[in-house]
Amino acid sequence: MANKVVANAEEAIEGIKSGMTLMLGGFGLCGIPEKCIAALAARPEIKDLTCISNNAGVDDFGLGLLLKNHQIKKMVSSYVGENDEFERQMLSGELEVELTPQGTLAEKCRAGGAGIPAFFTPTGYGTEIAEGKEVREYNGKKYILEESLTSDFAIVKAWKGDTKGNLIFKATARNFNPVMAMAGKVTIAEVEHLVEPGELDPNEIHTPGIYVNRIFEGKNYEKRIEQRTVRSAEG
Amino acid sequence: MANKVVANAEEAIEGIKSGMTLMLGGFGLCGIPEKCIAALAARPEIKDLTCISNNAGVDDFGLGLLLKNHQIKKMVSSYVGENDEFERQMLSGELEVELTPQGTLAEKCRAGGAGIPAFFTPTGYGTEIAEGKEVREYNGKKYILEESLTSDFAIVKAWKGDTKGNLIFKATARNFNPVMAMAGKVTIAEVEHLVEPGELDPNEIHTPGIYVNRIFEGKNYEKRIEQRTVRSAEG
Amino acid sequence: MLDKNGIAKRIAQELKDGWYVNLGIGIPTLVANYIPDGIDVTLQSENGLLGMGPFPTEEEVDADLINAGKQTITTRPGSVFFHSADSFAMIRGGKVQLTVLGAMEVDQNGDIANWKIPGKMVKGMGGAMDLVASAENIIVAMMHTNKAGESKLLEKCTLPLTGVNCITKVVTNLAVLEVKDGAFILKERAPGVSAEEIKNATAGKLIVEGDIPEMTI
Amino acid sequence: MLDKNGIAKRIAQELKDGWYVNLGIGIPTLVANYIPDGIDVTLQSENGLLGMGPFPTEEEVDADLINAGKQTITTRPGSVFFHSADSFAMIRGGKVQLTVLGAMEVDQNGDIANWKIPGKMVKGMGGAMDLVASAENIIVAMMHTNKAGESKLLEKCTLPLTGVNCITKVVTNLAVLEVKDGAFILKERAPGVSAEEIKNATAGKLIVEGDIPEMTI
Repeated sequence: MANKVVANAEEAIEGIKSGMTLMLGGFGLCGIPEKCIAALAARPEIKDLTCISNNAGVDDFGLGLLLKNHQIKKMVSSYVGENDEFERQMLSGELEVELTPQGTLAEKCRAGGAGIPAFFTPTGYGTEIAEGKEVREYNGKKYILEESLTSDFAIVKAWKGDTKGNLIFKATARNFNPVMAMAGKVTIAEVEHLVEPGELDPNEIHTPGIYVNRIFEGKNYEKRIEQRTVRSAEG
Repeated sequence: MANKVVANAEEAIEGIKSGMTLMLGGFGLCGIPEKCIAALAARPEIKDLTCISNNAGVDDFGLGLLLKNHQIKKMVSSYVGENDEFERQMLSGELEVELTPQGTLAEKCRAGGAGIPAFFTPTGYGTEIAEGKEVREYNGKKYILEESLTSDFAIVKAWKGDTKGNLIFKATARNFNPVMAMAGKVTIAEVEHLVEPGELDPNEIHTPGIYVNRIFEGKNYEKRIEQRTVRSAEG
Repeated sequence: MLDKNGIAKRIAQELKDGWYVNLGIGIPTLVANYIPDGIDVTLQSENGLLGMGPFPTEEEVDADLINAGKQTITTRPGSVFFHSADSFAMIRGGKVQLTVLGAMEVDQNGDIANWKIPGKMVKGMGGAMDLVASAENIIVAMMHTNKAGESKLLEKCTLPLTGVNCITKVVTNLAVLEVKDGAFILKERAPGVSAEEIKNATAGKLIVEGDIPEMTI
Repeated sequence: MLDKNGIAKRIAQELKDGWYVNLGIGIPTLVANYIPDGIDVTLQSENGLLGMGPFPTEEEVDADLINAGKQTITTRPGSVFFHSADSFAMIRGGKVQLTVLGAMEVDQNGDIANWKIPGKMVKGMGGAMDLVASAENIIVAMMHTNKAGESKLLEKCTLPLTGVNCITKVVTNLAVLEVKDGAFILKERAPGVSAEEIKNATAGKLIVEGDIPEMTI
């Protein structure tokens, strides 16, 4: 019987090769596939990667690990402000960066997964993002044509998953994960809890298993916090 | 404090006027807003409606009730095969019908709600659906440009809802309801169970309350079945 | 010659383990009854379900749980519900590995017509146009000729099209045919049916190369 | 003259009961602290949350629950989580009634620049371009002048734009201004600030008509 379950991150990333395009879920460090990223960082011979990810991690965690290894040739992101090594590589020209508005980035991934090759959006009209893009007016408002994105591998992190690849995300760790899962030629899901089919309520699943090719349960998630903001218990 | 809760279907449909465009959730008779449709049928002075709905009900239930009253001027649907009165009105020219592929219809509603005025889709290329529409090639495949849909009122039916308008649908009664909820200038939700904020798990909500303007709990849902197919208990 | 169940049985042989499959209304639906042992196939119903199960018992009937043919159904463990836009996203996105649907006409270019008879049948295309525009692997399940005895495998479709250049295989009561390079290529004969009979029942260009085997069901 | 909290307090007066509001990073975030009594406002965080609550206690901290500024937060009853495409669907769809964000420059045509200083700051636009392209009602919260004392309210933005013709109101440490018909229209003065001082600090076209009231906070 077809089996999507792999043993670990090392096995999950089999087939990822230099020069490929990867999508990686997460917003900041929240909901990133930290096990697969670590496994990629342990394979420094895989390089010249194009990484589509809203952010680029921090210097010593998440995609920052791949940047440090010079495994990334190009980043497609909306915000890359929290990573010194990133800024250094970008300003020195070692790293190519394609900044894309966050909503456009999310919609490009969803469209790529949904068989929609291009769509009109108001975002970025009149800005340098619109340069070279077709402009069209609908109901008196200006829109630009954006093309969708797909990837060789999409790598996502979920809270729970079953062996058929159905996924449930937790809170705001959902973010880009479901739309990227749609847009990978191969989609890898790492989950905190792997269960049997039938254990997840079919009404509560966020990503249908049809999008997931490989799945494994990661152990001891670090889930690092970027901005730990708290109030006093009485507050 | 802002209050979205209305007493019943009669109150919910206040403001719907002749000549307006309505979206109505449901697939066949499954997940249709049967209370609001009945309330509209009880107001036969509201007519010349354009109804965007995947199907057109049956002769004596769902949108069939509005057809019988001649309240509908135009239907935008993908499949209208189960309604004799519909066929009669269409063939006689009393009723205008715009047949739209099911996936295109769903995507047009989602796009309308998502601020995307138009998108390219492969569906219908080379058929009469593509007549007059722009064709463009991406990666060797042909696509046509489809424009999004919005409506004066979107009327949806959910299983559970809270007073902030958050909705959870049940099983395949979800269908067009969430995408139509996004695309109404005013969105009305009728639900089987209306609860207080906090009673629905924020991780399990299908339609965020931001899309819902009015909500009420309907009583004694009929939920008629079109094709009652069963197997014997031993089967 | 095959009956409808025979056509469904032959198509079921095309299924591969792990595939996601969308079965249209009519003969295609019957394919679910003949899924070979050891093959795990997940059925997609475009109204919003992956993991469709058999019809319910009288006690299990749930008005909120139907398939694209509006029939009451059940789910299998690991099933998922989603909305219509998400459903066609996975269809257009090419995630459904096999689509089986019926047709009124198919032609040698892989065009298909199955949604409209002008002035007569105006039920609509439902999800068929999306399915044929999206899938890489589409099998048409139908009778070789219509009730008037006319071939449904044509040089050029005469009815309004559902999709162009999209059909790769046709399984009828008489034969299994591939559609390729502007012709129907005869691959298998139904039990007891000769290549000559198939040729006579096919209006479009038919290629018969070598000895055509009889299908085994 | 107002401090950052004063600007936030003044903006909070613009809130209306039942509104959905997106607050950007910096001064805009502070607006949440001054929501008037009896006004029920739902905060949208574009990383995927409606119904953002205050910062968590040490015990409540959850790495999976952050806002668009990557800060740990909590939720209020009736909150909802969704993915990034759904989040920007509601933003582009115009369902968020008020967006408050910071800026490096605003000009008299309602253009705004807040994401890039060429050769210097290259952090990216995040969700700001989507927000300004979509909302009907956008308030910029910022200091009237930059650290060098130069006006941030210009005839024409000099930095790369975030959006065009989109800003309708600006609230600074000195004034409340509407942006309309190619000019800044002075509506209110900050406590103790004269119209003359505001005029001197505004590089773009400023319209001062009649007696300008001092704001009440």
